[in-house]
Amino acid sequence: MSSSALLELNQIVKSFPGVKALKGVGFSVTSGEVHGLVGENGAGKSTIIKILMGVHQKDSGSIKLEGKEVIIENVIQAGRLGLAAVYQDLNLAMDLSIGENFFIGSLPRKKNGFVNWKYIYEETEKTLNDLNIKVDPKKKISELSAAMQEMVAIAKTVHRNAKLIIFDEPTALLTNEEVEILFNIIATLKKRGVSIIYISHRLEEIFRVCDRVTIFKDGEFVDSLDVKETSEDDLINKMVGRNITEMYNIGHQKCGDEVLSVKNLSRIGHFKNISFNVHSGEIFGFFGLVGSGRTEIVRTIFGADKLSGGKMELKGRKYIPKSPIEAIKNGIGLLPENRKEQGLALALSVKHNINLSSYRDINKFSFVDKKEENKRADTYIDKMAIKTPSSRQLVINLSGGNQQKVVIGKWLCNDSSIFIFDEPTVGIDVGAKREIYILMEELAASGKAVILISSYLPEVMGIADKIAVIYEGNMMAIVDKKDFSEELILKHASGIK
Amino acid sequence: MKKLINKIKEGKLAEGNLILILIALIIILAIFSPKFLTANNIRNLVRQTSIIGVVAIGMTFVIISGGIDLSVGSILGVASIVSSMLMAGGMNIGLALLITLVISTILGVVNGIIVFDGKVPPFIATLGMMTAARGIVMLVSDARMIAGLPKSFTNFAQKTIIGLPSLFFVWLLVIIVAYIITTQTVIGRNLFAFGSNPEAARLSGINIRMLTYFIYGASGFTCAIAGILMTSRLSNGIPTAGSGYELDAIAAAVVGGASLSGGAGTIVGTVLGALLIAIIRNGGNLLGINPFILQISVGVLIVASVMIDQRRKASSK
Amino acid sequence: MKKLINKIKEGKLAEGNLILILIALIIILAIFSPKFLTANNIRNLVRQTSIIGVVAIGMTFVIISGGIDLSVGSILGVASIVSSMLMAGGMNIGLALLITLVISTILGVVNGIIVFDGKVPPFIATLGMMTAARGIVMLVSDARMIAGLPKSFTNFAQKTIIGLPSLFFVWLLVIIVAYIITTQTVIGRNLFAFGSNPEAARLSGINIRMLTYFIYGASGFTCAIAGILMTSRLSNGIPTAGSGYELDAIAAAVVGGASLSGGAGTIVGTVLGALLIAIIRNGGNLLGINPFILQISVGVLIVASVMIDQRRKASSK
Amino acid sequence: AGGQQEASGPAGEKPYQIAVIIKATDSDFWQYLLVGAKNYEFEHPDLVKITTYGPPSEADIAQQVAILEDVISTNPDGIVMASTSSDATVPALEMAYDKGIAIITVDNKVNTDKVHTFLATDNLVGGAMAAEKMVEFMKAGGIALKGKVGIISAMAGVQVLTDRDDGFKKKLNELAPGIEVLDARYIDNDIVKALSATEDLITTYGDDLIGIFADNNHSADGAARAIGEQKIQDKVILTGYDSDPEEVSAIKSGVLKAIMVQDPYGMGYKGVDSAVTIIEGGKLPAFVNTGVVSVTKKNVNDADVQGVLDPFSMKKY
Ligand SMILES: Nc1ncnc2c1ncn2[C@@H]1O[C@H](COP(=O)(O)OP(=O)(O)OP(=O)(O)O)[C@@H](O)[C@H]1O
Ligand SMILES: Nc1ncnc2c1ncn2[C@@H]1O[C@H](COP(=O)(O)OP(=O)(O)OP(=O)(O)O)[C@@H](O)[C@H]1O
Ligand SMILES: [Mg+2]
Ligand SMILES: [Mg+2]
Repeated sequence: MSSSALLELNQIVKSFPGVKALKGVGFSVTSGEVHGLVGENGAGKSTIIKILMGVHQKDSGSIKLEGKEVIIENVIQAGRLGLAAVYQDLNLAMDLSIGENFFIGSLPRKKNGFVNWKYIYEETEKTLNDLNIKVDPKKKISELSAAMQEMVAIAKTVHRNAKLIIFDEPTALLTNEEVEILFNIIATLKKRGVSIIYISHRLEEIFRVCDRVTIFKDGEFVDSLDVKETSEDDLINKMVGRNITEMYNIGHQKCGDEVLSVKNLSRIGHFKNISFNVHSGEIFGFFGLVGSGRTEIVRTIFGADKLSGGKMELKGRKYIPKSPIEAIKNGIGLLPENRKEQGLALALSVKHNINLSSYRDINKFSFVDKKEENKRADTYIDKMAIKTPSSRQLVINLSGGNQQKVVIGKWLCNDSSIFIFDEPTVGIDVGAKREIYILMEELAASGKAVILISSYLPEVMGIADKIAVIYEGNMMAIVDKKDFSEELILKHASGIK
Repeated sequence: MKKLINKIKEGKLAEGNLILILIALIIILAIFSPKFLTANNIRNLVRQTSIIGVVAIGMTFVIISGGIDLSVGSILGVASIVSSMLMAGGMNIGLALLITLVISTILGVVNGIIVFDGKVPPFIATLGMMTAARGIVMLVSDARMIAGLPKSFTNFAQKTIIGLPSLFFVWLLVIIVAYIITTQTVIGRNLFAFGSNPEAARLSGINIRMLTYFIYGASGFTCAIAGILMTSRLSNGIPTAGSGYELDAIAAAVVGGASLSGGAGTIVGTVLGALLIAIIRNGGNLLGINPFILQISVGVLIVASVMIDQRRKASSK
Repeated sequence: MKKLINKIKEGKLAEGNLILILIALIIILAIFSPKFLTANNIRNLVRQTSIIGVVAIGMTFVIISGGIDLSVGSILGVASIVSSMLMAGGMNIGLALLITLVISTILGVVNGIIVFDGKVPPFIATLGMMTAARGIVMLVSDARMIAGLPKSFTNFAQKTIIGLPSLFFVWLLVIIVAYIITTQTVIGRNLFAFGSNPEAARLSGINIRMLTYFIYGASGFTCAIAGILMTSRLSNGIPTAGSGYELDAIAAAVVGGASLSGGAGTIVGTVLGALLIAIIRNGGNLLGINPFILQISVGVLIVASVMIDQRRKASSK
Repeated sequence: AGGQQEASGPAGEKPYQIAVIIKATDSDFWQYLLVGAKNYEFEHPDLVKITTYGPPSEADIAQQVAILEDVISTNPDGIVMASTSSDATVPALEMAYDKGIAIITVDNKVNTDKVHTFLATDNLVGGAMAAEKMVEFMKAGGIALKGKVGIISAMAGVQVLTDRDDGFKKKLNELAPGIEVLDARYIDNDIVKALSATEDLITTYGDDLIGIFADNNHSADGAARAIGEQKIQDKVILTGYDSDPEEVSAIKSGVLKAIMVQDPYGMGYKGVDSAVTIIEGGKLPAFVNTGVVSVTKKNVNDADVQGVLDPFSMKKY
């Protein structure tokens, strides 16, 4: 290891009941380096970060910081050692303002001992401005979109002036614009000599920002490489153990009958006059910037929110869902964008969650058909390659990506004819992403319709047949596959016709 | 049996610690009071626990769903007064009890409507019901006991079947039905999902409106059963019947492992919780402890049991 | 003032709806009862609300933190008995009150220790304290009133200052201090952070152990103040003082917008909530409504106020 | 009833084991009864051994029944019981009687013949006496027998209180048909609530209000304070029930005109004495009236009422 290593991790082992998450891994980070960390879902990336931050305690192994061995017992201590992290699971206090979240745990005081609100908001505003994030620091976190919350969490961590900052999948919820902002932030930090550990499933990002990259697989160390000496395919191979050549190859034949027609759909304050048609066998994409209203549109179609105007037809029949129950009865399934708040019952088992929307089908006189329940759970654990010791494991104990797979499993399990996927690949590793794309293709090929919302442009462009571009609640255009170009879509997405 | 013991040892059975605590308590009491383990005292014990035990079962549904029901005592009072007034008025017993069950269940469903459709926090909704229902009871009964109930009805609670009090069998029936509902049925699954994450439950197509009505209705229903049992046991309709039961019932469920933030709780745990509290009181009475010291001990022991339970759970992790 | 009205109109002020509901209620009562808006009745009203109002302030701290404190009534009883026994025993008033404040605060802190270090859910921890503390009060007082308090002490609660009862000013002082704590101090803000996301609070290095002690200690402290006020007002130490106050105090806070799941709640809201409940009761009495019908109305009105509040909040979004 | 197999019956050896079960541990009245019983024990240490029991509140009838059952399990030689319900305890008491335990009921009649003797005062008569005293004082004070009289009642739905109120109303109607008796105001046995309710009565009815009857000590304490604070004791005649230090001082200051005092001490003392008589094979009449004394400013200092007013002054142990 190089002598200028800021951080050295050696032979770290960590077990959870039923899972050996880390089987003796290690890598080193030098000062001012951006160090990538990649691996499949459940490989142990978040776990090592949490050990580093004192959230979990390692079973064995050593951590050296600036050459000195340290034992990190809690988060406060990690902070004192100059470590900071943006976690995969956002850790913001939802009822508090952005400013308060910035200073949470160390609120500045005035001379008289009272909280110095002026300082808090001025300082927060300054930091946000510096980082090019445009939001009022007095706003409550719960009023922000998921992406903005992520940006706030990033800004908050940067503001801490740490020696080493860890980003655990920071871009999962971001669109291009914010991703660019983030990369600028990282560049600035690097110039200041701050070291960074960067975890992502978007490999091209690793090549853009990282100097070196470490690969984990199944809790084991695979390799540490200079990014200049490797390639995307090489990384994938090392992560997954096989080559994935074509990420987005669409094999299905599109276009059957029209299944969903939406005319002038409006919801006051969120979107207006949205019209489009979806056909069976089609993958219909939505793209737009953060807060453009895509989520709101599909939630309304799903009956989760009330519409204030417009018409919808399902296979030619009039359709005005009053609740998700009706939508589901009509064969519509919605994978929500926020798995923790809307998708999962975290305290319950994987089995229970996978079957959550299917119990109406798998019962005899309303007694749960346990055989079928188990069968379905096992089927989708298998199909989605969910990494879990058993179907009885609580979802809260799964890695982020595996949690996402559970939600997808739930909707596959509940056989629908129109699948709406809102940011389905958030936090999902490359291998599994490919599986999900194949799965969507299979769905489309079997005559179902798929609506895909994604903030990740390559993804929508890669697999959608059409892309509807939304800007501030307005439909800017519906672009056909043949006309797809990054430039055009981004232009529409920023409000230019 | 061996499997059960192993499960307890490995800390796998959620209720394991509670069973151990209960056993420890029973051994201690048996040593200090020779009367404790007599058939007669055991009969007393289960009889005394049955009524609050029934209420606690309904409460467990509500708590698993993430709610709370403060109105159980008042609805129990409604059941006591309604059933006794009808029977004292000469109505056929079966019909009177049926009407009582229906009325109490409706009151429970009203709680559900206020919570779901009115978006009122369960604490306030059921606090309102607690106040209002007690007012109704007092109004219709003129705040007086109702006497003159048919002997065949009042005898019921005195009966024993194969040596155990009839009340116990009613409780057992309620336990079994509730156990089946929570572990074997779709409603049970949905209940846990709803308690764990209401929004996810809604977006998964669970009919959370009906579920909420069912949950609070079930609590009203168990209150009716408890109210009827109490009326039979006390041979009178009692307008104050059930006052303060909300805390006892919640305590039984929470001691039994239910979480007031929803998503967690078991019927067996609640039964054990109810027994634990009852045994502490019964033991104290048998030992002839000064009532105030007994009161202090009850408080301390409930806290201690839960604390030990938490410790063991944490250490088995 | 204009700014305030605008804020209410735009639904920006969290307590805006409650203020409107209160004003509506006051207008209705003023129309139906000419006595309602008399100086004398207003004096009565604030005096009647002050004691429970003080308890509700401490409760608000606990509720914002995501906890609950069922022991407030019993700790109030402790304060009443301790202060009166010390004073009746001839101790200097100031010293007696100081000791009372310290003891009650310690009991509150014990709640905090049980909750934090014992990992016992607040409901159970404070239920245990409620039972045990009341037992202690009964034991030391022999369940009897304590008389023979110094006149200078008992006179205090009778006094009026610029036409308003002295009790009101104590309440006001508690309100102001609590308002400053919750809005201006680090500990107050940490309270919200903790209630909103305990994990985030812990990870940000907030000393949540000390915070928990502080929260429950503060509730114990306000109970002591309330207990002392009540003792002065009644000229006696009352062993049963405060029974049932927990529900009233929680109701005031929740009607005032505090959420039992933590993170939300305001001191002003709680004050308005306490006033709302008191006004409903006082108004009902003035109108000479049948007490049972009044009881029913109180239940219905509390629920209705919260329901209207929720509606308006939802529609203003 | 079951339990015969191990029902060996009481031992009958000296000292006799005697259980005293009161209705509630939270009031002076029942503590006075215990003083009587314990004094007896103190005077006859080789003859009896007393153990005392009681639920925390009078509303909790089922809890009292449970205590009784537990007590019977311990096979005492005698039971002295103030049963809250007239019917609920019948089966248990009959069983105890059949086992050969001496059964002495006090204060409230139990509907069975299997009781050795019954010591009580008639609450209807006590209520009536309060009405007589009120009219006497009105006449003496030159108040016309026209207007309104309020009742402050400690709790709704408690039989003895209902009897007192009924006795009062009936007698007052007879003596002064021109007076309208208002609906009772219930105060949950909380002095502060009694105070508020009285203030509201005074505000509402102003000069029309000429009298108030408070049906226990806590309600009288609160009412006396409200009347005393407004110095209207000569316009609003207050009569009360039971005795505690605050009532006595109100009598002395003339705010409270008369209190109806029973002899709980006597019930306790004579109750135990009766049990001993029965155990030793003696015979007793089925009913013994322990009487009510009316205490006013005139006789409050008399030596012979001191023991009734404050039995604690006679505490020997
Ligand atoms: N608290 C826990 N209890 C039990 N198992 C856990 C716990 N936390 C993590 N695990 C398990 O440890 C393994 C590693 O999880 P980790 O979160 O580190 O994965 P990851 O590499 O971050 O994956 P992802 O890319 O999906 O976020 C997984 O199998 C996970 O199920
Ligand atoms: N920064 C923000 N501050 C406040 N409200 C916001 C913000 N961003 C979004 N919203 C709310 O969300 C609505 C649309 O967001 P929605 O989540 O539906 O859009 P989206 O296109 O799916 O964006 P995202 O990628 O964030 O999910 C907006 O109309 C607004 O009400
Ligand atoms: Mg992870
Ligand atoms: Mg979205």
